[in-house]
Amino acid sequence: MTTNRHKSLGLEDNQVLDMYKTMVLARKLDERMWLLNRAGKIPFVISCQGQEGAQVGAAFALNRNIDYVAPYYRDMGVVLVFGMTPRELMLSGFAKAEDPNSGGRQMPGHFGQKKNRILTGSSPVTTQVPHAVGVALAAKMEDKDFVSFVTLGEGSSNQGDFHEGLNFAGVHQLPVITMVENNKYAISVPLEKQLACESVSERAQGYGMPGVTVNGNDPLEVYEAVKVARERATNGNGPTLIEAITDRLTAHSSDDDDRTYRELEEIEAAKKKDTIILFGNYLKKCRVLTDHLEHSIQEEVDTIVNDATDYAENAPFADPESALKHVYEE
Amino acid sequence: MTTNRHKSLGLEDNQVLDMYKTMVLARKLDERMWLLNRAGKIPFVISCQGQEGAQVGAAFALNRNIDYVAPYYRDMGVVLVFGMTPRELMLSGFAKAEDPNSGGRQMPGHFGQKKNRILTGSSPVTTQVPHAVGVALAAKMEDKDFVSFVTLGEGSSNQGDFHEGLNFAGVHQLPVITMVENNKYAISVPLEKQLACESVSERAQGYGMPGVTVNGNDPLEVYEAVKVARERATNGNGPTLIEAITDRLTAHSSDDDDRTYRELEEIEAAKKKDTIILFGNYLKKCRVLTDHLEHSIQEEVDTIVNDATDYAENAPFADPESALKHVYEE
Amino acid sequence: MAVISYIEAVTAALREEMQRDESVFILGEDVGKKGGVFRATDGLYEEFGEQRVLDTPLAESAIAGVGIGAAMYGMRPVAEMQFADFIMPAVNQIISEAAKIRYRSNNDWNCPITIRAPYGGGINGALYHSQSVEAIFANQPGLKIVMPSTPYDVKGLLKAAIRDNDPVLFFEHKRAYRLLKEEVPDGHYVIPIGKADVKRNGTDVTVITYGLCVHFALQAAEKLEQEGIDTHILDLRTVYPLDQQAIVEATEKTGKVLLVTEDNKEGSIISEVSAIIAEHCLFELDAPVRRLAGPDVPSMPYAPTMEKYFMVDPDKVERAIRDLAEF
Amino acid sequence: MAVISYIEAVTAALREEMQRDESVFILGEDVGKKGGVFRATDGLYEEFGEQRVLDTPLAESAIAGVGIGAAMYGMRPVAEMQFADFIMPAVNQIISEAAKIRYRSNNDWNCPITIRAPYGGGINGALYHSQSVEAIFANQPGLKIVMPSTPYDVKGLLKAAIRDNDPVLFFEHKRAYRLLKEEVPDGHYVIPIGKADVKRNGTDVTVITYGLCVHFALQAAEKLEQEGIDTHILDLRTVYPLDQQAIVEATEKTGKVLLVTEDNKEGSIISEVSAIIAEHCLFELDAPVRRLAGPDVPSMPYAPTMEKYFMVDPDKVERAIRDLAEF
Ligand SMILES: Cc1ncc(C[n+]2csc(CCOP(=O)(O)OP(=O)(O)O)c2C)c(N)n1
Ligand SMILES: Cc1ncc(C[n+]2csc(CCOP(=O)(O)OP(=O)(O)O)c2C)c(N)n1
Ligand SMILES: [Mg+2]
Ligand SMILES: [Mg+2]
Repeated sequence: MTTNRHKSLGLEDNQVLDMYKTMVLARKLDERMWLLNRAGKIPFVISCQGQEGAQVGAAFALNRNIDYVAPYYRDMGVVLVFGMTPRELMLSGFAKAEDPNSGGRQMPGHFGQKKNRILTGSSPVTTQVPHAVGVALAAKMEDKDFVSFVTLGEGSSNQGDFHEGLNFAGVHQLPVITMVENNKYAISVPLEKQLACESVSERAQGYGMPGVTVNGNDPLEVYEAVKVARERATNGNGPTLIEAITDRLTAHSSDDDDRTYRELEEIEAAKKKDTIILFGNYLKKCRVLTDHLEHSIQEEVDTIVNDATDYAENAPFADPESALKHVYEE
Repeated sequence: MTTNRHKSLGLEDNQVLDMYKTMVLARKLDERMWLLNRAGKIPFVISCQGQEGAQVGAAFALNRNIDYVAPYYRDMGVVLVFGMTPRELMLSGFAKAEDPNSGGRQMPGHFGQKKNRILTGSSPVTTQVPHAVGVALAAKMEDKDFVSFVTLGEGSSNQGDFHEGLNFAGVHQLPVITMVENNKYAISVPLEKQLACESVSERAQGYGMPGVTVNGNDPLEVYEAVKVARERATNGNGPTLIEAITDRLTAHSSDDDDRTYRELEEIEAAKKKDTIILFGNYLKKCRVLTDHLEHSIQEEVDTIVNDATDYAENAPFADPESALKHVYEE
Repeated sequence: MAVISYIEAVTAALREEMQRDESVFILGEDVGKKGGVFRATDGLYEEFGEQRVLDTPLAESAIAGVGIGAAMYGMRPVAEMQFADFIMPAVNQIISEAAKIRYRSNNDWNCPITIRAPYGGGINGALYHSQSVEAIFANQPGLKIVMPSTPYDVKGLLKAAIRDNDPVLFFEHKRAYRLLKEEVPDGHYVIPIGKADVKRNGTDVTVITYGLCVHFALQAAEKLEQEGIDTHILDLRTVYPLDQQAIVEATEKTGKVLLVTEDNKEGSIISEVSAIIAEHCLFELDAPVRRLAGPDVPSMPYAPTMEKYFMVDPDKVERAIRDLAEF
Repeated sequence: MAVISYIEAVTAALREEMQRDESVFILGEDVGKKGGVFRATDGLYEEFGEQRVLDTPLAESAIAGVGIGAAMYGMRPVAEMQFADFIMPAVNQIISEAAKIRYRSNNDWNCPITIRAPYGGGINGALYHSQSVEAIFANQPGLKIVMPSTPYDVKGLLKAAIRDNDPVLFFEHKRAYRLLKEEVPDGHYVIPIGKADVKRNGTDVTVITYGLCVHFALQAAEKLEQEGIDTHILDLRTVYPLDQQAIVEATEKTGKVLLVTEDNKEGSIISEVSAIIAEHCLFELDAPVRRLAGPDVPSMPYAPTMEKYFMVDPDKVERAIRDLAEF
């Protein structure tokens, strides 16, 4: 019998159930998008699959009412927690006018929603790191209590902007939490060809901030790390670098075929550690989740995903000429 | 009485004397350039003063016949060891056509001389780091025995190119030695506003390479560190990051007035640790240098500096139209 | 002679040059085991090994900068930017370094690097996988920018770029990769960089363009022929520095010029082409120098409606040529 | 009204906007204690404290990127690039991020950042302290690029830039900093971004230019007046996006146009100006559209002989105007 870890972290049963639901929702939305892509209904998908635990665990440790997030393209789990709806995510998948992220201008995974303090993101990786640092600088200047939270892949931690951004945050002791979702691949490039250090978190020392590596398949471990980091930040003790070790359960994107560079065995092994399965098992062990409840969650989520899909599929595209709008303030 | 440290490093008396002479030569060339600048004869100077020990100590540990260097603008000590002559340095100061660095196209301190394997440098800081890594990559591809050596200031270690270049070198285990000359200022910005880490060398860990911090005022300590790094590199054990703690004894450049941001006491204190004085004392203590010899070195160097100055001052400028040459291969 | 696609021409040029010259090597993201996200380097990792087909860390400034260092040493790196849109982090290395190495060293050093990147839209690439970025670099003496329009040109120009002793940016239209096929000689041939090429002779209207738009123009010209409008088409091939003489000749041929690019209009390659014409051919002109280009919005949106609205296509070119003919 | 220099106008605009609006702050290298390497921020650190006049680490991509993040939050950062030549590491943040934030978010987010940088030559700055870099950015919708020519314009335009809700690149000519002085109102006034300004009315030849070259043109015009040549001078003020109407009007004024920039010729701002003229004013022209610019070499050499050869100056402008007048 397992000790109840979430209680000791100050999490109620309904909260961890909520986390679990959100992870399942992200997974099923993502799976649906692949089906839609293969059916030729949407041109592109880039997945959160395998990283939902890290994303949801981290987001739950933040203050959803005041904190700012700069998610990267896999972070469906983060934006769901921060208030983006399944319909809104599907509208983005279908590139429809009503998509709050970009009005159908950007690919799915390019998140942004001001009312939920989700910074608008682009495709070039790692540019969001200095942005989150800038938001944290504003928090310090205005003496506010919020923090900024930014994510990226481990491959992206080799970009200059990672170095420049974290150094800036370290020098000015800013309330920014950087989480690297290390899924061990940058498209086809394996970890050992990306980095020579043992773990990405070792880089924190060079920026005068604490760095920790956690098991990204365990939402509670990630939750705890982010919670501690957030306290540090709001107490004026500056930034933290967190590395969450995860697995990428799909190809890099719907345009990628990972069979050319990745062993099937490896993927199979990863699926056995699937964060959703592990977290489900944990919740069952502590009697928070039952087979019955699990089943009804699945059904509830399926309905949500169906509704989101139908809504988005039937929504209109933006007018052609609307492409001319919003280059500058009008 | 001091133990004879240079012998234990495998350095003969004539070699350390040679090092000392080169340091004095660099210092006096630099001092002369300031005089010429203040006399309105040359528009710009950027100094090596205070960093000659680190530069000469490091360069002596390299193989001057095969190694490549990518020096930064203060490295007069490095290029002198690698074969650039005082006349050539003065030609650059006067921006004359015969200047081998650039034919008078670049400011002094923008070194480059192919025959001595000194890579051509620019003004934007840190771009030389990936270049040195590229030369080291060529060494590995062609299975050659040389190494590349690149320097930069500690402020420049906050540029993205430092991160991207060192990570690349670490991943591919390339024979490149990076030396940061930490003089504690980036123009007016003091160390604590540049970096949050204790020492720049801590960053090495994040690139999977050894990092060491040495006293840059002691040429022998720097010599040893670079020698060890070079052995590592040629044995196929990859790159090393070395931080040499030095002092900037002048303003940033002839365009800077450091009284606005730097205490006089601090400069006075630094002058007491002047690498040339300290090394001179050491050499006297081990009877390698005598007052008489010191005096004759001064005289010899003065003659060299005078000759270089006269030669360069009387040399012609490039023709105006020659500005059109060498944009592309002709 | 075999019929190969635009992207197969890229691979063929790379293979032949790597076989011919030991100092040629490839570096970039996913170029090795995966053979490139578009498979431009397909099979080269197997043939030449990972030393010469290098999967690099995800860092464009290092890809360019390390390549530049190797090039200064004497290697001939071919660096791949996965998408032209992602060349931005490398701008400092390309403009401050590669472009200026020969000049600043007074011809002592040089930098024979080729930087390849897929550009262009019409493939649901959205804002950051559709851009034309040539205008950012087409004001930097020391650089050469090549943008081929056919498989034949791709092979001959890429081989020339790799052999060139100065830095060359080589932009390949990603939509052309599999769309365009033609007969291409198996053996060695190079096409001179810096020279434009007449892709069609005509007497009524001159179209000056480059890249995929050359095909839009050719398609439009075919249709217009039936209406008795005879179009002259000049393919710039090298967009920087421009082939002034060829531009002047093409203008004089008809006196009516349409300039086409899929890039945004203001500050594009065709702005310079127009300036050259206004400088040298004013009295040969029978009509204003017209420009057909993408609208001045950041880039192509993802939604098909807006993407189509943004993209130049054969119909838009056809209408613009007809307008000029009727002027 | 006091007589102040071009750089004092920069400082005055910064001070007034920082006093007026708490959300305005400055970040850059050496802008704090030292007051900037040119002393453009002189006294502001003392007046507003280090929180609002931030000495940053030596990292331009972070200076721009952190500024962009703060701007998205709602601050009004004024970022300084120590020299325009050193803006290159920030190109990705400026072009991929600042320029596209409003568009890509469909107007949900915006980025009110001002990026200042000293540009231009004639001060023994050599290759990397003399460059004009505007052409690199003058093809990126979403950006505005302002290049003032007088102290009065500096103050009014910099204040407008800081209040603008979109990103503005503000390039100041470093040789003009202490060379140009004039009477400037003490109080608040702004000059609209996007509008060109007639700096001299004339009937014989039109000169369209910007930055320090406006003064070269004014000096040349004075001399030529004695020869009876009457020069019309349009100062672009904003070089991107261009004020088309003003360009057309200035062209129609005389029918003879000389375009001047100290940047390299090919692919420069004046290329687009020429294209606008060739598109809209062909039949108003009495002479080819002439361009006077720096030669197409990477940048200005250090040696005085070569620097002078490269730089546009009043004599070169005078000769070019006379040629056109006599055409
Ligand atoms: C600057 C830049 N270069 C290249 C790309 C193309 N690209 C998109 S994702 C990716 C790999 C990212 O790997 P990682 O950071 O580990 O994130 P992951 O996809 O594994 O979650 C690459 C190379 C890009 N988007 N931006
Ligand atoms: C990319 C870039 N930004 C700014 C500058 C202007 N600049 C020249 S030297 C310098 C300070 C460098 O400090 P550091 O790296 O510590 O070297 P030091 O001069 O102290 O030896 C600055 C900001 C530059 N040359 N390049
Ligand atoms: Mg990854
Ligand atoms: Mg320093």
